[in-house]
Amino acid sequence: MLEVRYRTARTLPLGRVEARPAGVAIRPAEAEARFVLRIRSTEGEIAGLPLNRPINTVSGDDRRWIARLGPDEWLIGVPEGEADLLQTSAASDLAGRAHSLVDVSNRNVGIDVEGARADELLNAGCPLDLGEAAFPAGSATRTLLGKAEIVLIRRAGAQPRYRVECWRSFATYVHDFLKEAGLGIGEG
Amino acid sequence: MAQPFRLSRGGRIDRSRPIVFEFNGRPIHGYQGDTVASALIANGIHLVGRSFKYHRPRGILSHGPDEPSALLSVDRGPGRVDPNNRASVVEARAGLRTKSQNHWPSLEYDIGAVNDLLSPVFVAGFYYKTFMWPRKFWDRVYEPFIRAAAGLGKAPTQADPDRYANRHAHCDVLIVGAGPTGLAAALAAARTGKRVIIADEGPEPGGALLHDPKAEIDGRLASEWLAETLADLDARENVILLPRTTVFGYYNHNHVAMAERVTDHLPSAAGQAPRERLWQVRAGEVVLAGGAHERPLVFADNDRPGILLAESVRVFLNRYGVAPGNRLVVATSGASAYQVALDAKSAGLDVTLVDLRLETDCGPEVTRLRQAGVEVLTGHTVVGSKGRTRVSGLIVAPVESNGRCGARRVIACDCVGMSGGWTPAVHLFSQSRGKLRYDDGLDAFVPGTSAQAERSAGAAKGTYDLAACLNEGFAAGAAASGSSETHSFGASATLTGFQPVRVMPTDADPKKVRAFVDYQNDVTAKDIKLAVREGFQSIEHVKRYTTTGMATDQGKTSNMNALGIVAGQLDKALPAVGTTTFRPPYTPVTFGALVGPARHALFDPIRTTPIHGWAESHGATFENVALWRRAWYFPKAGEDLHAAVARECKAVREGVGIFDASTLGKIEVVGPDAAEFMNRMYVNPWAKLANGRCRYGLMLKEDGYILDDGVVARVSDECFHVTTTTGGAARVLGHMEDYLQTEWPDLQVFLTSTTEQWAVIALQGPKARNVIEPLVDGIDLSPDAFPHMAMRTGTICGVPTRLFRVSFTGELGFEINVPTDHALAVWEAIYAAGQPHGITPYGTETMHVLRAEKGYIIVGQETDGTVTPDDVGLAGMIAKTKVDFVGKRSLARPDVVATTGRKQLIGLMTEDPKLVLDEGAQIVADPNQPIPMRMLGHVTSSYWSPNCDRSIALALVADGRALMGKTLHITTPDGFTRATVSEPVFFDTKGERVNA
Amino acid sequence: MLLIACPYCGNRPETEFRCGGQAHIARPEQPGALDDQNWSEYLFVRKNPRGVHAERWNHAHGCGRWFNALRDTVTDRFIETYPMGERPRSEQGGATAPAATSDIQSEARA
Amino acid sequence: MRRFSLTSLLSESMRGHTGWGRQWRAPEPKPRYDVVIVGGGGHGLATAYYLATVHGITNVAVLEKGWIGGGNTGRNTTIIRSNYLYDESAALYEHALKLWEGLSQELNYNVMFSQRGVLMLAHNIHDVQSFKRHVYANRLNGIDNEWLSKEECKEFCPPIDISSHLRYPVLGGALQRRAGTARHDAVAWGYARGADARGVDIIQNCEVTGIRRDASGTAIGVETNRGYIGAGRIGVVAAGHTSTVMNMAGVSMPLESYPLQALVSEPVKPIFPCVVMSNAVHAYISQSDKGELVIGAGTDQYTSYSQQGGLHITTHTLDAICEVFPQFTRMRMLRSWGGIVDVTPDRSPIIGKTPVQNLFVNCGWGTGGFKATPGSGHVFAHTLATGTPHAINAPFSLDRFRTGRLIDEAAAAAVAH
Repeated sequence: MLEVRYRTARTLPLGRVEARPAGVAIRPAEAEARFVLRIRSTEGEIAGLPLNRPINTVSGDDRRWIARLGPDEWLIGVPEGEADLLQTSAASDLAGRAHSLVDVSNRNVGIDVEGARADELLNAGCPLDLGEAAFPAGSATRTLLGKAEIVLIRRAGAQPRYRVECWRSFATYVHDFLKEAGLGIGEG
Repeated sequence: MAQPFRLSRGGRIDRSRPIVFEFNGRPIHGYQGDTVASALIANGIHLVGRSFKYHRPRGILSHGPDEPSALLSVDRGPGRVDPNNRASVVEARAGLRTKSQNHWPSLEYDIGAVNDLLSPVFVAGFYYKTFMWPRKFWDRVYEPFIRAAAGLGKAPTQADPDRYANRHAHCDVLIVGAGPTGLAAALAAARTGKRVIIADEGPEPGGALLHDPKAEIDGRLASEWLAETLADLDARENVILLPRTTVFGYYNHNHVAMAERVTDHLPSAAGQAPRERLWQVRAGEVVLAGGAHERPLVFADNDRPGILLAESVRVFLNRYGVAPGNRLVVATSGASAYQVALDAKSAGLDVTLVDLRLETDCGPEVTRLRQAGVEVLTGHTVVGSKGRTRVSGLIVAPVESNGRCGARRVIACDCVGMSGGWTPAVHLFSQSRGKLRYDDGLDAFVPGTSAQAERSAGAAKGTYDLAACLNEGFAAGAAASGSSETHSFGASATLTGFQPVRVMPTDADPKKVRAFVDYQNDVTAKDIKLAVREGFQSIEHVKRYTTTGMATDQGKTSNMNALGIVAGQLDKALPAVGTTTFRPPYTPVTFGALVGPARHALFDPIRTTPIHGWAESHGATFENVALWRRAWYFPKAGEDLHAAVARECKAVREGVGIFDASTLGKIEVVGPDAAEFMNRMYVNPWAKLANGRCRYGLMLKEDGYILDDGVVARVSDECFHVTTTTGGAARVLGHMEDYLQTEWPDLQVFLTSTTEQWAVIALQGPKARNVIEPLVDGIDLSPDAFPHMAMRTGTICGVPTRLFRVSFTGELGFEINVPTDHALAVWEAIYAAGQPHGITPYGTETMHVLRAEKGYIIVGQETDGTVTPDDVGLAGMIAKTKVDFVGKRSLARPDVVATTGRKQLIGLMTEDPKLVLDEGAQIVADPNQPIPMRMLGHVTSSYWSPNCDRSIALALVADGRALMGKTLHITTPDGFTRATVSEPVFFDTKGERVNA
Repeated sequence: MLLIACPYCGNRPETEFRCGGQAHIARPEQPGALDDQNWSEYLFVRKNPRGVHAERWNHAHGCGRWFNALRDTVTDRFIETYPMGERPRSEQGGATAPAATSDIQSEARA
Repeated sequence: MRRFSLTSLLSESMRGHTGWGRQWRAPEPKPRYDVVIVGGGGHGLATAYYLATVHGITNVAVLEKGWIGGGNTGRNTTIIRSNYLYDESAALYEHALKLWEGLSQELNYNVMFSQRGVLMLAHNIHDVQSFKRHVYANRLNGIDNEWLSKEECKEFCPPIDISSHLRYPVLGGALQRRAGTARHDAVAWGYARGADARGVDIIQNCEVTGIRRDASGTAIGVETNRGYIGAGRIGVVAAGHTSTVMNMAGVSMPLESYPLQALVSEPVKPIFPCVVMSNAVHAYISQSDKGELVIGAGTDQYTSYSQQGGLHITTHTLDAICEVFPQFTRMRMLRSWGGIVDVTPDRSPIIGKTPVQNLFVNCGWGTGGFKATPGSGHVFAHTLATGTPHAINAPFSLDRFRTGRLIDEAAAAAVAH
């Protein structure tokens, strides 16, 4: 019973209302579980998610994903209900190897940004080259949006789809920034 | 509706779309496609401003961004008024209200023009030589007078309702300028499929082609070629063509800044679209094709309205379909102005051409013009002009073979087009730190050695022939995009070549001649010569002494003339005098564009905790702490800060208070070497700290001064839950990572920020245990099982918690760490459960008072980056047995081990218990000593203590611990007050309550 | 804004990075053994050269890694970047980096 | 030296100003001088001037590799104030401020010292504490500095937005009324003219390429692109290039050189009556006599001698300016530029002896050297003339980094907790 109460009581800071400036959907993501994994070797996998993919890429799918943010750092996202499972499988998958797996489900807030001009919108504050060659679907990196740090993940799709992850206390700023950026690119 | 100077046909204006705007309250009729300047000229208006110093009547000199004189205030509606707009650049649109500047009472009759009579006194640098006596008069009389006279337009005073946008962009090839050169470059680069951005400051791409309707390219009219080229580029996905976009800054590593004007030209503010957009482009390669600027001729009274640059006359005729006058004299020292005369002639103007060059030095252009029926006077100089608010005649004279001037002749006219040759726009090249090279043949500085991945082409490097520009542009575009494609353009020939001229030869008394070099700053050739005479010989000195080239046009038309005059005066070659290093921006850029969306709430992130909304709805007042907004105090109706804090303080000590400590930084330190790492980073010992126990950690910088502090819990053998100060969170994590990665990569430790994973609810006061007891599962809260400075895991309200038994108040206390998304629910549950116990929410101010009553320091308040552990009485925290930790060596420095003189933390009890000292007040032993006084230290914290029923203060005082019981004197706003030195703990001095 | 080649992430804008000053200043193994002069030189004295400079950078808003770079302080051009613990490949780095050593402690800030 | 006055100006205006001579000569270097000053900025020229006027030492050369006043003297935002916290700094900057107050008359050159007041805005409680600490310390050191409520700030400087909805609302400010601005170029030129008139040789386009030392290690002269010049004593006052010059004598310095940017707006009619500094949001602004808003930006994070920084430094500064003065978004940036500032570990200058006999240094002024120009020159002249520091610059020794007696004004203004 406690488990149920715990799951349902999570209050996300941005709500779930979608904005659509310039045809780009800006949609706060629903509750997810996220973990920071730190380990120095890239062998094997964790709960079926691979560790040995190149730095600045994401593997898995929209529901279960692992983004390699640095040589020994991964950000992992799984559905809320799989949080315990992930921790359990990590314990066995990584047994005997020095590592750190820290639950940051509540630290991070996700915002999905989708639309033909999504890269243009993000480039209002993100200084990276988001072109097809430099940042194709499957890319993921920590970077900046205006004056906030974000993790930017590009997902596969017919039109550009991005996940912006930021820390909870920056979520209002990041969300407002994205909406303002939408107005800034105009209708053209 | 009459536009008496509008030609009956021609130009790129849209005659089907008439518009009306205002100039000085008078309606001005024009067409879509006009600039304010072209519409004014169409209506016969040339007088548009008064000069900066002498208030001389000034007109429109140019058709472009180099315009120095025609600066207008433009009003686009409420809050949308700004000064110093170049009439030649502002696109005319319905509803604009424009005004001339720098005159009183009116443009036509300006009292300030009296300065013109005083011009013999107001020479370059005159203010350095006077206004010094009497001394007081500088601040009260002279300077206010100078200031009132200075400045051009009036600054906006209202907040700006417009929006500004920012865009980072990347491309393989960035092309600056969409004239023939830039477009040819774009064609070449675009075909490779590489990403191309081409930007042009004008509203319409085409550059010089827009006013050259008779030119031909590859066998068709230039206008047709232009349309085809634009259609070609437009059809390509890989090309972004940006009109109205000025490339203004060339920074490191091909970072190029551009300002796009998005809506100013639109008839009405376009909904929510931004006014301007800053583009920050990172380009693989840059092609600079920004063209060239024409030089004015320097002769007496060369500044009368109606005197324009020659090419600008042609632009007004051909592009805008307006005649700058009926009777035109073209004065030149080069060939390009002959085309102006030809076009003017065919537009129906009376034209005379005066050329300084000897007939033998001229090309076929002379014959061509004469064949067209225009009088051409070669070997003639211009010695002056006639007129007042409009030129009425040009005074010319032949130059004899001995260099003297022959008989003067006045050519009646209402318009002059002058050309002293051309200056390539090397601004961006110079900004890129490329090295300029002086080209004698071109009489100009041209791009020399590149410093970044860029190349110049066309007029920007001194190539003026149309076919050559196209070929150079194409080659540059191909090279920049790695293409080997070549193309040889055919185009009609261009008249090029000029004879350099600094000051036109004259027969007048040089002391009386006022020939302007810098129009806007009213700098004459005479001023420049004076500066050189006074020993200012570097061009930078001359610029600064005379202010030439320092006006809003940044000397685009004047720099080469000024440089030439200095070189002539010093009898040196031009490059020996030096040239200016160009700096951004190329043309002025609004602050708004540079700020972009970073205004208001987006200026800096406002970080809030999950309890923020609750605090707001419970009436909290907030304070800014670093980026966070924290609840400061919770006033009830009628309470001020002091009343609320007094109530909150009492409530905590007598019952229970609840405080949002979520902003504390948190770091999860994990790994086999975690304890060893902690040992190296903190002064304290960690190896023996038991799991489930906490320790107050103190961290130093390598210089021995306190960096941060916070409670650390050992979660397990290989895991520490570290807390930091609110403002120190990022700093501490960075500090730890630095040492971990760079000094001790052998340590197996991983750091993860959990500041925002855990919200922290501090529950403090004797009844704290009673409140949470019913809510907690899995933790034995009894004092024996869960002592002070312990940490347990379990659940509270069904939510997993790391429950700390710690206290920053000296009371029994808990810091309840729960996952952030659950914090509000838990907070509300605790608040509800606490009602029977009188639970009281408190803010940061009460937190400060309570900890001060106990003498607990706050890093950043008791410490200021120059304080050691011993200074604040925390030497006992330092592990005695550790050989090393960060900062340890510095604690052995002579100044730190000095036996006297260190400032030490003490308490202060004012003799008047009601008096609360000012934080920051200074402390002396003898208030009657002469100034400068010897200060012993300062008050770091000071409050009214409701629990002590008196004021209390903490202070850092030299050798303070030896002064217990002594009286010191503390500054107050009115003088001094007395206080007694005490131990820095005021309440529960034995520290018993925390163990309750 | 500089463009910096992070050894792990490739070319990235400067705003993602923090500069950590002169590289190859290893923290003494036994700070306590240094006299005041040597300790103050470790803390405070810097080469501050006009020309090629070996310096530390942290890709703070990226992969989080510290690394070294050779940069010309007159032109701001980067000659190369290389991971911590390695030495520059280019010859220009020879003047700024200490000779190779097997001691991991003194290589640390390398 | 032809005296400047209204009378001489008027009489010259009758004859086309043909009677004005050079403000300073362009002499060939002599083989030897009693004192050679390396660096022809404001501090170096002031040193030469006071060597001549106070100490009677006129066999002096000032060597400048470019044109005088072309370094940070001509690139700063000209803020002058003395309301520093620590006794040592307060004494140094107040010494300078007192000299500023009579400088135009002293030099017979209008340096346009304008005591418009410098207002430092407090945006959080920590600022308030810190500024009051300054106000009180200044009072006991005899330096004017007063605390203003936010309403008083608004009254003193009407363009300030004091509304509480700002991201960082203004809570009050510290005002030094005697503080202000001056015309930077005129300071260099005025000292140059004054020194030259007393016999000092100001030698431009003369770059020092080496420092010659005798067998005992004592400095005896400098190598330059115009030949060797012998010197009794050498004073290095080469802001931005101190490390390079000192390296020529084998001395490593606790210095790092950073780009510092500044910018001006287009000129407008008077709108801004004083200097406003806002440390919390990093904004410094005043209006020049020409009408330009003069805005100081921050340093870049890396060392560089390029005199060019990144655009993001400029945009951050303007973000802050437009937050406090939202009406300025439609103003336009006209010029921006960069200087090279030498920064010491405690951000205070080093003025005094070096390990090399007869070699002295005056450096490390960071972002705030202009305000000290007269005082710096005055005490450095004393140091060069007597071989020992003046009481005012004695605490600013190179040695303090060993003894730990740092003078860390920036740390004392500590960051928010």
